[in-house]
Amino acid sequence: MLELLRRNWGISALTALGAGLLALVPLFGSNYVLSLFIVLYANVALATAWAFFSGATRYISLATAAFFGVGIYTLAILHVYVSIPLAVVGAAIVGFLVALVVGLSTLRLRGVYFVVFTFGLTELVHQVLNWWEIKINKTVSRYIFTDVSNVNIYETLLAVTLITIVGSWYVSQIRLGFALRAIGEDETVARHTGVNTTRVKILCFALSASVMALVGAVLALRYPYIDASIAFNNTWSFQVLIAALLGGAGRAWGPAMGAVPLVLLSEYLAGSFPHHFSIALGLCFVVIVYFLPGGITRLIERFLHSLKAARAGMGGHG
Amino acid sequence: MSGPGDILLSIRGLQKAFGGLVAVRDLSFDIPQGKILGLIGPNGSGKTTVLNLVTAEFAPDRGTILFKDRDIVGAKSFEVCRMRIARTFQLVRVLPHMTTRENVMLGRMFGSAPTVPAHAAKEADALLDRVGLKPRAGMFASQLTYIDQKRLELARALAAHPELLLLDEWLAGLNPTELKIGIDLVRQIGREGITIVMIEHVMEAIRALCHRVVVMNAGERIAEGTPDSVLSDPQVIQAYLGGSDAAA
Amino acid sequence: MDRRTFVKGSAAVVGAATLPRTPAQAQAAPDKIRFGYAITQSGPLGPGADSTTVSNYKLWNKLVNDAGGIMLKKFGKKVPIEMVAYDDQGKPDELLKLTERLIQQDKVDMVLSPYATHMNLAQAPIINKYEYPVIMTTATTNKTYELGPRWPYAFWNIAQPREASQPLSKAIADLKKQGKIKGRVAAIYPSVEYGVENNEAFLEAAKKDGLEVVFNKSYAFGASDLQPLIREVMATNPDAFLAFSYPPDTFMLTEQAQILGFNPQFMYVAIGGVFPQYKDKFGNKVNGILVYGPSDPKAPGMDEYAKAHRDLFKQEYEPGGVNVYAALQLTQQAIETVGEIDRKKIRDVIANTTFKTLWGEIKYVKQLNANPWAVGQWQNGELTVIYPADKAGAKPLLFPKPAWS
Amino acid sequence: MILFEVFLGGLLLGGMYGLIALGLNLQYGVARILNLSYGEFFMGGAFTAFFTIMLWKLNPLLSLFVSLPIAFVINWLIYQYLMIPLVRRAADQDALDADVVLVTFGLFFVFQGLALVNWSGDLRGYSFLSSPVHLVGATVAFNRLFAFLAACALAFALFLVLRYTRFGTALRAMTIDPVAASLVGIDVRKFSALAFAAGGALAAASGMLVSTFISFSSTIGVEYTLKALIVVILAGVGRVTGTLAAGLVLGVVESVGGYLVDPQLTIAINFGLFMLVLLLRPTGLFTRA
Repeated sequence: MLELLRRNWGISALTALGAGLLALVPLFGSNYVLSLFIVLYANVALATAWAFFSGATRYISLATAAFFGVGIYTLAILHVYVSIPLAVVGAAIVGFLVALVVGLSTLRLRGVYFVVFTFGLTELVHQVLNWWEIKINKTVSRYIFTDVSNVNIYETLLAVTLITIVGSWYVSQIRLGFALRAIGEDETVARHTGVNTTRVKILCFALSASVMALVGAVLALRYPYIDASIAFNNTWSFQVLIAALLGGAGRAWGPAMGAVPLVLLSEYLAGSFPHHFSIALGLCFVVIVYFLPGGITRLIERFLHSLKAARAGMGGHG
Repeated sequence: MSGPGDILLSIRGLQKAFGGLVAVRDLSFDIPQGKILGLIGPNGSGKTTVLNLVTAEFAPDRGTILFKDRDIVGAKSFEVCRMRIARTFQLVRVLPHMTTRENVMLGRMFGSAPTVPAHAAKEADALLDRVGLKPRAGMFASQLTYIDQKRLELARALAAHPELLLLDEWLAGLNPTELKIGIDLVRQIGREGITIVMIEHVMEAIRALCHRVVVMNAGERIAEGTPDSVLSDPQVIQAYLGGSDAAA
Repeated sequence: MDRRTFVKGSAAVVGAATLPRTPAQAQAAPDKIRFGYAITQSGPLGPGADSTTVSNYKLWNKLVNDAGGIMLKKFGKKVPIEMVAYDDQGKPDELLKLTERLIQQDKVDMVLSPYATHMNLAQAPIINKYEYPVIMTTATTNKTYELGPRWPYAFWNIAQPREASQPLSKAIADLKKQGKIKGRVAAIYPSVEYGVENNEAFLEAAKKDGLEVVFNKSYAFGASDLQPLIREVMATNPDAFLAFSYPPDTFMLTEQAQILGFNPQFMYVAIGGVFPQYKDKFGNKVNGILVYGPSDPKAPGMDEYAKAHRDLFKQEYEPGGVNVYAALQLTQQAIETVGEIDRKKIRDVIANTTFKTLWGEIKYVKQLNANPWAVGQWQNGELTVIYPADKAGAKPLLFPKPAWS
Repeated sequence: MILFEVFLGGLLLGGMYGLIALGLNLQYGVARILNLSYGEFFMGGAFTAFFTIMLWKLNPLLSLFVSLPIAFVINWLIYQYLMIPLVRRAADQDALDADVVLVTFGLFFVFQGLALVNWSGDLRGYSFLSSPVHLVGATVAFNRLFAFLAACALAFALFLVLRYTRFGTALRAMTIDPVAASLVGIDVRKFSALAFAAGGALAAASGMLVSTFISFSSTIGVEYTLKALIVVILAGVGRVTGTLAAGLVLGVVESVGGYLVDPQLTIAINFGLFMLVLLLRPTGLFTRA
């Protein structure tokens, strides 16, 4: 880790500086600004966690909402019995464990089968949980009353987001990350090259799920009321996927490049054209695919590349 | 520990069927340590299935695969690799969006002696140098020419530090100059003490490299011996001519 | 959306709530009163929000401004209103963020209610923090009675589960007492908050009233076929059938009951039963069906309301949305009583006044509408209001429901 | 006796599942495009039928004369001008799927948005053939029976076309191996465009038929896309004739299971069955192993 830091000191310093500045936002930002950042962080963290597994392995998961919802429910149930930080950590652990079980059974499916399976999983968990709540608790509603301030939620989510991005980058630099990418490239080759593909996939799927559950739990601190349809709202799954693909799922910072403009765009459209939001969003996707293949990341990299090439060219002549 | 001359891999009564089709039937043969064994036969005779059974891509229906006197049937593919058995693929398989260097690093990092990326990168460069790919280390594997992708596959397999190397038509599709370089490379690897099983249609290479040859047809072993004796066996010639696809 | 710049006049009014009072003459009248709302425009809840809530916000906006605006007697002039609207996409996080945007960035004078119970509940803590009175027009939960004191700025306008279910239970009990039915009740409900809580409240009331609940099951919200369930209900031979249903199931089970010839003498469907489309689809077969959340089409002012609605949207108004319009009317009355935008005072006026609205008299007790219209019935092809029976305008129950023709 | 009626109801429901999935299997199985805006054409078909009966007071079946050609043409255009560039540049099916999912998801938003703006989000429903039919002691709704029969007829017609026409043979060849098909002289692009367009027209037809007994709104599309996708996966991608059978299995299990276990679990049973099949037989129920 230290070795990696030393080799990438420039970007590390920049990240630390940026994180420090963002941590100061609550000092002068209004509550609205905090809320906007909270939504931003949640989207960035979810998209990064999604891309960490699905981007690298190309197992396109639509189960984001399932793990997000597991986090919300774990918090809703636990916060009555234990302290809030413990409940939040508990949510991450439960998300991790649920994903382990799911991963064991599903990760041999590939392609669209995996996609549809994960979608079905979200619905199934939603339905079964709903059934359980009605049969056992005679209600579907749960109330979460906490006195956690917006600032605390802000700082927690900022930390979660940073850890997710840095963690995702760190993993990409170690053996585990190579293994993940190799699985996405050609799983058979990876297997025959000594990669314990099953273990790598399940471990990373569960890590990614635990972040999703964590984000769900932190966001839930702001909801006084939840039920299964809120917790397992599958628009999260789609939104996160779109953000990651828009940004470019191949780099640790790629999903953030997609999530940030999407959130800001929706923030702009929500006010200016509330009725035409979906049309504009739809056209955006189409434009992205035809004019921005590979996502924003590739665009930036290409730009940096040409910059470097230009500089090298000048150096050569000089 | 096995020394030169000991049996490294011993296959006994190996059988595998897909649906009604028996791909490998009651197959047995041995490979001594340090030797190069050719596995030949017409297309569809079950050669690649044998490699897939050894590397646990499929589980055999019957039979044993003894590697250094230990039955490896039931081990997973990655475990087989970690026992120091590495392979290439019939249709060349590189990891297209990873660089040439990264492809080789992967073999080093997860093979029999796992190591950290920084160390693996150094060794990868040495291996790339050896197969003549050093200048292309930073290119994406998908950008390489066919022959370079073949070289890359070999480097990746070698990176796993194998004792047994399984080559699946590694020399196929090369032009005469490339073929000569390729044969030299395999010979050199063999001289370093790595045992090799090569499936090959290029008879020139079989003659030049192999100590022994096993001939398969319709899943069965129909002949075994030195290259010269086997290739003049009428049964073998019949099998090749009768097959849908003549030898190259 | 209209994004004309917001001049300092109304900022002064906003400030008036918190700053030390300066002489009234020193303040200029605001040139606009800004109302803001964040509501679901996309996603599964979008349609309901549109027809029940947003349409009334727009209609009211137009009618108030056509009449010159809201009278602020402190300044002695009418001030037109302006709406700032956002789409919350049906997500609580978006709603929270956008509500703060309305209050902090747009500095709106008043906030209007979002759509659906969970969204109203999500917003309640914020509007209380900033002390914006909001009349929640689409929120109903058994928790109301506990939540009321927690959120003094939140008002609950529609019939809560108990208010909605008790009259039904009582009506069946009365019919039983009169010997008209045996009091065998079957109740079904979808697996959503509204269905579950109304069912629970009904079971509680039924127990007290000594009814025999012979069948009680939930079904999956979004199910494509309710015939097996209705068959099961029929097998228990109930004389009263209640469905605490959502719009798509309300339509489906009405049709399937007809196909199976299920003819309970007392039949109740919940949300969607008041929709004009319900009547359009089933014609006079709707007669005798009891429905949730009606309004009185004969109430004073309703003709003008219906016409204005038709003129603006080219379609019939949704009776379930009249309570939304009523909430806007009483908000206007409260503002006019106070005479300026002083939200604390406005809140107190709302809390303590009896208002006359399109939806009948509204008076909040502990912020809860004391006597909202809970149950209606289709009679002669028209929606009528039945319960609470003691409320002005209530019609007698039509019993038994005519058999499907 | 109730159980028999429940079973029969499940069959009819299954017919509906099969019906809504037929077109998607043409689009995904034959043209290899996973069209997430599929349900919007279903929704369009339903709305056309609704306006035909409620505004113009005509038989809603007549709406097919409008909705089918429109859906056909729009889908053909989508394939021709939006999908072909993607097919051309895609390195493999995975890469194509990723692009296609984004674009058709975008189209889904655009179509749904247009519908919302023009037709509002109100819930719609009308009565057509809503009379009881008595079959061996059980009662079913005529409109559901009608949709079921239409589903059977369409599936059978598709079967005949695939089996006995040159066009059908070409489509089957493409389903099995598009590369080989193009090598034997089949114009894969042209036939894919036609199959894709036909799939869209089938979506509109199923929307019309289902709207006779299920109420709908502008936002209904995505729900039916996903339902159809589940049936397609269950049947096996490209197994056009297996689609109806898979739908029937799903419908019967859902109805009978819901009746025997708990009506609240119908959707859970539906997804549970689907996931179980996926785990045990990932290529679908009606494919050869």
